[in-house]
Amino acid sequence: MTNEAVTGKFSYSRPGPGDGGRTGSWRVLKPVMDYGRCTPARKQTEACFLCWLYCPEGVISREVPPTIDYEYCKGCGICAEQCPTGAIQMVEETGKDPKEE
Amino acid sequence: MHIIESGNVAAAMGVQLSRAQVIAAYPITPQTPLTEKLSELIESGDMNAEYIPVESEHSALAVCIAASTAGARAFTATSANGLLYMHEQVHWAAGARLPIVMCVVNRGVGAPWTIWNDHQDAMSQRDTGWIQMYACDHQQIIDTVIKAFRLAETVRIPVMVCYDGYLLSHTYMPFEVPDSNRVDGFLPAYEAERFLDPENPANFNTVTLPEPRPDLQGHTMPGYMEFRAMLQDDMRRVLKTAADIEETFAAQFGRGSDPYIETYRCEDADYIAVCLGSLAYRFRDVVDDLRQEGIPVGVAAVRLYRPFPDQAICERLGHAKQLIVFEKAVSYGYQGPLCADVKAALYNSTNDKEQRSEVSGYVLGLGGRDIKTLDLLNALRTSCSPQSASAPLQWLGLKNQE
Amino acid sequence: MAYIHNETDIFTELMGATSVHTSEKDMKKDIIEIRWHGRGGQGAITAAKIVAKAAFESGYRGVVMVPTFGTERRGAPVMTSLKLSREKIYDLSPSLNPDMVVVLDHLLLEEVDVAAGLKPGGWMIINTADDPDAFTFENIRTAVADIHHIAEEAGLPQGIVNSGIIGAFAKASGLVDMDVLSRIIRETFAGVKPEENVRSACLAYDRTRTGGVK
Amino acid sequence: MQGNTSILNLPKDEFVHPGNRACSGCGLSIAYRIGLKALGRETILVVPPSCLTVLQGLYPIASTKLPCVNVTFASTAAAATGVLGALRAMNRKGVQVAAWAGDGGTGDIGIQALSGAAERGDDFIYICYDNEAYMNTGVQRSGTTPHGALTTTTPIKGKPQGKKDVPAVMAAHNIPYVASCSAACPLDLFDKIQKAKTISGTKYIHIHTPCPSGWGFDPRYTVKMGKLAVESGLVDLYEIENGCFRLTGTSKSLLAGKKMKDIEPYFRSQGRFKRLSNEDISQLRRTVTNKWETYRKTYEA
Repeated sequence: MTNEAVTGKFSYSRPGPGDGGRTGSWRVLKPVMDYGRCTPARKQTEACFLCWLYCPEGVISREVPPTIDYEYCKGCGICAEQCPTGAIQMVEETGKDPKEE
Repeated sequence: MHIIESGNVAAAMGVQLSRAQVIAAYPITPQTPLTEKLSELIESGDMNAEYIPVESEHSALAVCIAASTAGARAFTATSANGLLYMHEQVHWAAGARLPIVMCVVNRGVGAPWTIWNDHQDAMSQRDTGWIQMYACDHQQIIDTVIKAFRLAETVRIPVMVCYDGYLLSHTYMPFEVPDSNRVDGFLPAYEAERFLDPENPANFNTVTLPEPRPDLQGHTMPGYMEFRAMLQDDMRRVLKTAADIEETFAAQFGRGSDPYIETYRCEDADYIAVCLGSLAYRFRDVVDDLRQEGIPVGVAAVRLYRPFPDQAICERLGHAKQLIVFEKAVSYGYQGPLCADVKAALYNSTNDKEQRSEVSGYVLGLGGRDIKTLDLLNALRTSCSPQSASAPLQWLGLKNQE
Repeated sequence: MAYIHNETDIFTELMGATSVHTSEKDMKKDIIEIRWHGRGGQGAITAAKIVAKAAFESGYRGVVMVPTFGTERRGAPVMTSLKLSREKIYDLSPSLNPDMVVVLDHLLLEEVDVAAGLKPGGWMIINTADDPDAFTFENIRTAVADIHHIAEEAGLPQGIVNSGIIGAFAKASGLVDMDVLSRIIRETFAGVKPEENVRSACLAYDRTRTGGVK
Repeated sequence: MQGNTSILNLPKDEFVHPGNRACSGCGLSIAYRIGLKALGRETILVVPPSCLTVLQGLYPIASTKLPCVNVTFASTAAAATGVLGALRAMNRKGVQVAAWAGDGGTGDIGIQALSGAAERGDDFIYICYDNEAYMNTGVQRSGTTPHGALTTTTPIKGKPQGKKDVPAVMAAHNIPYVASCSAACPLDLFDKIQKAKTISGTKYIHIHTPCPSGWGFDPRYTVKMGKLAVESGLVDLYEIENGCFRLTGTSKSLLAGKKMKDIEPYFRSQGRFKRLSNEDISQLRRTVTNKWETYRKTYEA
């Protein structure tokens, strides 16, 4: 029996993104970062990253400056709520790709 | 080497020779001496395995399911209500296609409590997707356990090795213990193609949708029903695989019999008793006796019950005028499950109704009710009369309550 | 090694008894049935198992030992049936009509009808200090040995009677050679006073007294 | 153990793929994401039915990047033992086993298997995320639902009984490590799982896990709600290491004199508690005050 012959006989799932689809479409409100207020963006150094820590989806990058993957961000707003400098605002979805804005 | 030991010890030695790696069990009469023996073998160092003294049968099979998913050869054993307590796990193991072997030391189920033998426990697990094999004596117990591991691992379907509580589990008789090196040759180490491995992470038994769904590469993968159809197809293929394994075993150990049905004086028999387990051997004396009276009878032991060897039933037994099924279980509200299965098998054997064997059924020995040789003799003799009408369910050994 | 003491005589004798007194047609093969009565924890099963092994080594192909199980606990009466034959035995039911009965504790006589179904002319082998003639089973031969004292004399702790009774059984039945039995007793009790157990069996063999048929 | 880990030295590796099926603002998602960072790559997960089963993905796609076996509801801990047994039998070293189950799967249907494994001392980490009801099936009461909470099976008056103290049950098994954490305090959670990895035997970690859908609050407040529970002394961060009880993180600060918030805002900001009267809350306040009095008497020294 080959490997495939065996693995094809029971539920055996391989890791990958987007099992629930492009969950960015779940959003009602969209988090938008104001780099003028964001600590790592402002200081151009690794700092704060509370939004990254608390993001349930892991869609905020741990980079300077942090970015949000809108393809999968579900728009919960925890990042906006936890940002100590108020750098993240939840805004109405326009239906447009945020990258184009 | 021949030894005289109990059926439970025969099973334990089969597990030892099969080099099971993880064993989990919870004590229940009459299975206990089997697991006691295994824990003794492991504690003394005569067997190299992990023995997990779990807190329930549900957990016993959980341990085996997880261990088997992680790539180890796993074994458990139980009886009666213990088996019923495992029930969801029994289904789970088959659906996950895990080659676990479990001894079911057959016992009646409560209520009311009984500790004695019948087959209702295993019968209630008939439709779980496990292979079910029945042993008639201690030699078959030890041999079947070894064959069961090879069969399970070949087809990736778990196997129940069923044998009668007390009648076989607690009786002593001589049997030959297969040579360990030859067993190693017959049953190589278990190599799971897919197992829980951080180097190759995957999620086992994930929720599966009603319809097929593409994977990340775009290949369409099965839905729930396709998995189930594969299990059914593979179960039917077991009939061939089991025969191959029986043949290989016989070639290597010089011992074995028909993988499906072990017949005794059936070739020219007009009347054949059909049974599971030790009862079939018990019938041999009765058959000899009736043969002396000139009645052409035989007895057949169904050794592989799931998948059901329907074709073999027709080919090997279909020539008889009547098949008389003697069984220790009831599908309440209908008849004995084996009786119904035998009838269903014969339905397609011939289009000529006149040619088709009649089938009648007896239910006996429930909850350890003593089975008297004389009762068997009389019942079979009565059924052998050409005037006797076939009845689907007659009680044998039932006592009037007046 | 497989020398069987008085084999032919005993076999003929026992089978003869069977055929004479079977009212219905005898369906059985030539099977010698020995029913053992003891108490839970007394080791009747171990004793019967030792005899079973010795019989198998002595050429009996059909050897089946069938303990009768209820829900007994330590101290309650227990029983096991040992069946011996030249052919494979398929009947795993308890012996209702044994050729011999072995009683590990004479007090059981007051509780259990140990002679039930015992074939006429059969053997009743009892662990007791009493004289064989003290027992009045009809048409039964009685053999007795005081295993409690014999075992103590052999160096066993009080109450260990299952090795000793084997000696009494061997003497009365003549079915299995004492040498074979001694070896298997030694193996069985490898961790617990093997020599004392063998000595107990041998002493019992020598001191077993038999009575006539009443 | 205090503050071993900061955000900046938290591992960057992610073990949960985005785009999974968890609800927006899911407290479990936070705990799981950080918890897997603590467990690391050489881990085999065991998961019973729960919201995590859904988060994990549907065949043939998995959202978790670690090997994982899904098992029946009542068998989680026994299955963890089974994986462990196989690893030992096959001599596969350097891989740890972690079970991850919900509160119903742990404290109700799973307690027998968990108790058995803990009694045997089987060497794995058992993590219970406690969102205080059967959320996966649609918010039915569980043994760990708090008093007064509305659920779909206590829909009118709220749960009449109190919350089962599962960590205390586990501590009574005398296992070497029991910890209570919050999904809203991920660094404390991370440190505790890291510590559990270094201890052999059964380790039990209980995570208070806010659930916006089941508790009735806006998803953006998941972390805020979890923190509020800790800051008002309702949920305590602690660890019991070899029988030695220690408060940690914010709870430790509360013991040291940090001002405790009142409990009322926590209850008044969740839909599930809308049936609680002012009197109920006063009663709860007394319970919390008594608990902290006991803490002060017992542990302040």
